[in-house]
Amino acid sequence: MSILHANEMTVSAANANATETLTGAGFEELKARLAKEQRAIRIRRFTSNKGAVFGLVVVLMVLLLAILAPVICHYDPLALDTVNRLKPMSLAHPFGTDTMGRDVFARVLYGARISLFVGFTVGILSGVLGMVVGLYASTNKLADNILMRICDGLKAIPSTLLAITLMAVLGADIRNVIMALTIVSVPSMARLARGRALVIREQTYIEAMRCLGASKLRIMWKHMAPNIISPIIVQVTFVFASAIISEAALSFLGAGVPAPAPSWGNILNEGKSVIYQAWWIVCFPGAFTALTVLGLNLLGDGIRDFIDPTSEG
Amino acid sequence: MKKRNRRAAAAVMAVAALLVTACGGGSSNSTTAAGASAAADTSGSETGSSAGTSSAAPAEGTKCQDTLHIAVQQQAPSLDLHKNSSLIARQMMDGTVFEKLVTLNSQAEAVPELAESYELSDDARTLTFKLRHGVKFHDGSEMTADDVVASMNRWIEGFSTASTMLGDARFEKVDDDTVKITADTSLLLLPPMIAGSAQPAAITTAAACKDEDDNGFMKQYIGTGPYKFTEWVQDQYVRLDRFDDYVPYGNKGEEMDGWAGYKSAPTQTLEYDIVPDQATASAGLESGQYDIIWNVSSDDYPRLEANPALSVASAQQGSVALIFNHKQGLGANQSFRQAVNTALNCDEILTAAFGSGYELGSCYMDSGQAFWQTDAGSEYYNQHDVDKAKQLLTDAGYSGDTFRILCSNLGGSDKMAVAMKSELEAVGITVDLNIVDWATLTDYRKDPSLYDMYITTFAEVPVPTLKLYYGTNYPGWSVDDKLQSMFKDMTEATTMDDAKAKWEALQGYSWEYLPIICPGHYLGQYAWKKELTGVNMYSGGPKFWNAGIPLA
Amino acid sequence: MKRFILKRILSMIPVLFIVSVVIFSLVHLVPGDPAAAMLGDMATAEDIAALHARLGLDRPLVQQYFVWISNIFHGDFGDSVANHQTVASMILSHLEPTIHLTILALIIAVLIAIPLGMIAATRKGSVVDHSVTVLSLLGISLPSFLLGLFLILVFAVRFKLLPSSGYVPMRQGFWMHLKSILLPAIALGFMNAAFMMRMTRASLLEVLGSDYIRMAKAKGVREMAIVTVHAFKNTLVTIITVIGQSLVQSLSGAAVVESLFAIPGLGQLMVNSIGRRDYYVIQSIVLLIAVFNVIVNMFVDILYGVVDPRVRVS
Amino acid sequence: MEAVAERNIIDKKLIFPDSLRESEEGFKSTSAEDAYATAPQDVILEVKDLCTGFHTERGFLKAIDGVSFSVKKGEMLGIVGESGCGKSVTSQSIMRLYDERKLVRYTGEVRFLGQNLFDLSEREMQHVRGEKIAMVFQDALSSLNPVFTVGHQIMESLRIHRNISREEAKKRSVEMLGLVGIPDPERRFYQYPFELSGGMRQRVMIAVALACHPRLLIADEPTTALDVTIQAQIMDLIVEMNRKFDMGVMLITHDLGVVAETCSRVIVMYLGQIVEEGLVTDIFDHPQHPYTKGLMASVPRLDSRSGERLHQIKGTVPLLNQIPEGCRFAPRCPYATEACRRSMPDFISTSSTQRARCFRIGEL
Repeated sequence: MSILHANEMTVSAANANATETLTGAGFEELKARLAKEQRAIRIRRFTSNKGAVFGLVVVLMVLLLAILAPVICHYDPLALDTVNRLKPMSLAHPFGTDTMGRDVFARVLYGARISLFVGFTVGILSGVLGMVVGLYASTNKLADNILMRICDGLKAIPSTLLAITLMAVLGADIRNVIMALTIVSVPSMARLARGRALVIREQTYIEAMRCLGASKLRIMWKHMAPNIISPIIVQVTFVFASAIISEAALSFLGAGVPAPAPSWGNILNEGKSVIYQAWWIVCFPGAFTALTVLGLNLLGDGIRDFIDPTSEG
Repeated sequence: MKKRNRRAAAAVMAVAALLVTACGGGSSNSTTAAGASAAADTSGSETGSSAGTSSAAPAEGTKCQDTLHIAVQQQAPSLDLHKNSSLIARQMMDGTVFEKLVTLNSQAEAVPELAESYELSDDARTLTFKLRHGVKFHDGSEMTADDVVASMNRWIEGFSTASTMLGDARFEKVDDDTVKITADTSLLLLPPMIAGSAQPAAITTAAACKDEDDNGFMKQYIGTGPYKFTEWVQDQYVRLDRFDDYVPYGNKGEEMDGWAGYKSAPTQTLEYDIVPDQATASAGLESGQYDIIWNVSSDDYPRLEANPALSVASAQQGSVALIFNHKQGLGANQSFRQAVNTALNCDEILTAAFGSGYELGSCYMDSGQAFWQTDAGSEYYNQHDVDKAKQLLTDAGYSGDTFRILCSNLGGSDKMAVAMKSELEAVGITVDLNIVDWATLTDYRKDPSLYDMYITTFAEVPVPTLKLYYGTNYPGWSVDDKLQSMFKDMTEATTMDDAKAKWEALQGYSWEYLPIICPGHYLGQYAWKKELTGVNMYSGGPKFWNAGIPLA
Repeated sequence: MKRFILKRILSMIPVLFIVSVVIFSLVHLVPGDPAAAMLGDMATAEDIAALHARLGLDRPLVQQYFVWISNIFHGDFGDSVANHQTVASMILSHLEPTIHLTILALIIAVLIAIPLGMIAATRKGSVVDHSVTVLSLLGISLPSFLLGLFLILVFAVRFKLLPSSGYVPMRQGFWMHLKSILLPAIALGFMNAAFMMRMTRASLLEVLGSDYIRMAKAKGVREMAIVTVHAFKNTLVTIITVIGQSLVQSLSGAAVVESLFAIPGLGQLMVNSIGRRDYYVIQSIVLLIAVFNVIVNMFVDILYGVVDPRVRVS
Repeated sequence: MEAVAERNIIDKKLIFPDSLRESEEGFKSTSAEDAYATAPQDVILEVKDLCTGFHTERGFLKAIDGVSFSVKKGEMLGIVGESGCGKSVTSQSIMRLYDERKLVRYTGEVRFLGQNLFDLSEREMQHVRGEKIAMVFQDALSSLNPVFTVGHQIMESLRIHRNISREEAKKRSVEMLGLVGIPDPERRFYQYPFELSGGMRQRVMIAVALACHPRLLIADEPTTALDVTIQAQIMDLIVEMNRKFDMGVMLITHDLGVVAETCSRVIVMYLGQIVEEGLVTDIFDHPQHPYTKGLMASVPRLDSRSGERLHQIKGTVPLLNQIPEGCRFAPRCPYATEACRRSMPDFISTSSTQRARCFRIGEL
């Protein structure tokens, strides 16, 4: 902007009869107005997308619930009270009690911390890694063969065994569950990204960038990445949901957080065996998972529109 | 032989009955046998239980539904009863396909089945069996003394408790219909062991004993029972069909006494379908697909009981054992062990795992073994006295290091561990839980440096000598001169009353020394269609020799 | 094309090599001893030692690996620790249920997802579109055992239309077979359908915005033909990727549904084998899945070429 | 002072740029006079007060506001104007290509052969599109379906509108390919769009559009994406088709040179309105509306001295939501007076064939 501006000044001075050009101040004012307007459009575009706003509200609400858990609910999620186990919803226990008499409402709130943490980290990690692998695989042939074959191999390893062995070697820790789930989710993400990237690479604007002498890296990240973001976001929300559920299965194995600590997944697990008598134990964590996934997905769509204005998606 | 072990690695687990492939639409595990555990580690035989035999068998000749669909939760590693102690294998095969020289009556006494009679020498060093004649094997051959000797000796070699007790003593043939065994220790308690231990002494043909596969398991299952083995489709079902020329014993029409008596086998085929998920099994029962289901969870029990079309039953299944590691660490200190014992609330622990499906009782032997009942040492049982526990902790010089509990994720052990953790933390012991899967537990408990206590369950045993944890090299290592000598006196007893007296002394001292803490015993709960009659609920689960659904 | 297939088959060799090394070390890193798991606690030391010798577990790890690999080349996948069955026969007996279940689940998923996805895309922003989005999100976040249980309660217990569980092999009657795997297939298919729906909608929307769709409309092509012919063929690339992916995912994801509906498939075999530390079975199943992955992805790439000429050229 | 100086610059350059007059050797097209002489009498397309409004984030905006014109049989009408003045919107409104459910609302009339296209149902409109009115676009690569062969896309038009067998359609398609000047049409039939060159693709698109010999061809910047030599060939093709099928052509372009060469009448659009209309000679010899003058003046001339600054129309086209009061060109018009800024001028005809929308036509 500044170069143009300077040049403009000199020219108009020399050529008095040049047609009227924007003076320095006017230009500045126009640039500001356009930038403000562009931002207003984007925000209006985001807020007008009711779904995205709803998604944002839901995700924020769940995050708040998780953070403010101690304030909202005075029950200790680990306190046993076997006398009144499997009690239905009541004022004392808004979500009822589980097989050990612990308050399900407290466990769901505290459980949100682990579940969201695992869900987000696995989702985002596998999203980024998947995109990196997908992009590199789509750009050069050799990388394509090696990376894709590794992915095929990785996908065959059951994540149970992976989690257990990571646990055996590195000790029981939530990080191992995240590592195991990420390793298992990256291959499918990478394959999706590669599929999209192959299509995008054929587009004329990518060739145009190549003509402009843009480096491969720049093309990949500045031009191809935003265009393959749309399916990636859909897949991330998918990985987020399955991570929450799988985390439970692994932590039930002791691979992740030890049993007494609550997470949506292992509440679901415990509820499963008493589903006929105490359906509420399964209901609430399931509902929270569904709600979070719904919110995250709508938010994802909103963000994608925010980033990629052309997408109708 | 030990493959290099991973002691150095941190706590670890895999899954036994649970599935958890997480990639993609993975979801939580499928079964938590909240009810009775069917862990492979159930030893000891079953003795009488209060429930006794249930409704009378269908009258002779009434036409019954030809196939009984029985939904069981787990699949046995093998059906060779000599070589594995899994409860499910016994429930299917013991008394149904294989019969034994002696079996248990309702008083848990060993009564003749394939033997005509048996007698113990005065010095209790020799046991002689007179065999029945004309008993047919499933392959058509007739039972001979050679078959019995081969079977009994294969049983001894495969069953560690028997082989340690009998040393090199083996069965030998006296004549065509008598066999005997002579040992340098009292054989007083051998008959109940033959009748009801976790690896029952099934009688099969000598040829079958030799015909083993590469893993040392019998290839064919040839017994003398009312049903013969037809087919086992891995992970799907085990099918047994009626053996038409079965030679019954006992008198027809009379109700069975425990496991002994006339077996009419009214149903043509018994099909044990393997249904891993308990919720599916009960749904299958209600939808009529299955006639009987196993392992009803105690929370589900009242609902099925209320269903008019079904009838339910429960029987002693086994007892819980919290086994200290006496070799090193916190568990080695007796007053620390007593402090832990004082702090625990057995009701809460058992409710956490079994809901209402349990019975309290200070005696290590459950209520099914009336003869061995004693309340010796009961003053130490189920105290949950926080102050006294704290006092004992200071006596033990406890300085706050973590008390590590190892348990499997099977049969509610992890739930018990969680309950114990909060109770022990209440008295100031820092507790660390280490949940592993079954295969890992059996591996890890062999290393004293990894845990201070582990949780497991034992099936009913007819005699206290079958309590494994009294063995010095059994994981837990209760090496204590007084304890060992009292145990030895009991095994040496030559009369039942003498054995009972020694057992009472041992039980009393056990509550002080605390080789284990036995919080109580849990029940096996079952449900079946109302029309089904003649189910033998004597012990260790239903038996269907006289059971059938009479067709209208 | 032949060259392409040959190249892919050859590329399978390194993959299988990597996978075999990884899974072999994984399996032997996990403590727990097959003999103890098999013989139980009462087994005598001799029996355990005999079983270990038989399984070759007493030899050093590296030697065990090469013995296993060389056996595979001779077609011997080793013996299962469980009853006297070779690994090959065990896997073969468990293969049919899983394959049938996976294929039926895929068919159900495609039949639900593709039409709904297309309708949602063509009526973007309408009520149909929102309900399809919510439905697909529910599908993603609903654990398959909950859905499975719900199906059992409704169709087996309440209306007694379908068996609640158990597997009837094909040879015992096609309809009985189909009825026995219908419910599990729906439970398994629904999760994949949810994902496919979203992907179809997203890619169809993108295609509908392009110039050749406007040209087709200017040519007088009917609305329906524009979506089902012109637009659909261009979204096929994404749809094929998604189908390939859910095919692989449901193979390993089937284990949960299999144990819920008591279907003796590969998933259950894998779980039980992990429980029993049945090394050879675990290793062989993982290799099988790896081979399956490579083949499915090969077909996906071939189909890319068939559908999109530009990819075929490159 | 500023405004006066600026005005006489335009006067000086008013004489008609010679370079446009004689036809360059590549062009065989008729000159403006011939087109006029043979102008047919009957009108095939009559547009009256067409308004097209879009529901956008900034509310309901009218892209074109009261456009009226007509196209006679065999006539080539040029529509010129800066990008964003509504040329393309007009053409796509005639074809009703926009999504009428949520995006757009039309008012006014578009009579084709006497029939108002807005009264037709979507199904009936589909019979009109492609058969009676055809359309070609700027970039053939993105306008041809990448996954179908070229031949298939031509056959599709034929099979939709003519119930003929596949073989017949294939024969006709190959014929059509030959007609539009594609060498070796048999082989090209089976090729995909990305395998052809830019010019070749444009010819294919024309073949697709003209497969059913439509009565009217709307060409929306058909040559913009091509280089000059190919551009000339394509324009030749269109003119040839125009004469051969006696087809009306609406040529939408911002290239005055092309209009001068091929069109008989010209419409100049600015900000969604027609500001001037007339024969090509009228427009090029004596443009009336200041905007048209500005356009003419900004065409670079062969004889202009090097180094001389190109003529510019000051300011930029305002956004649709900031349309000024009165004459829309007022803010950029050197001759704008108070009256111009207050009210919208009507059309004033300066001859039987030329009219413009400006208060001060006589005085300039």
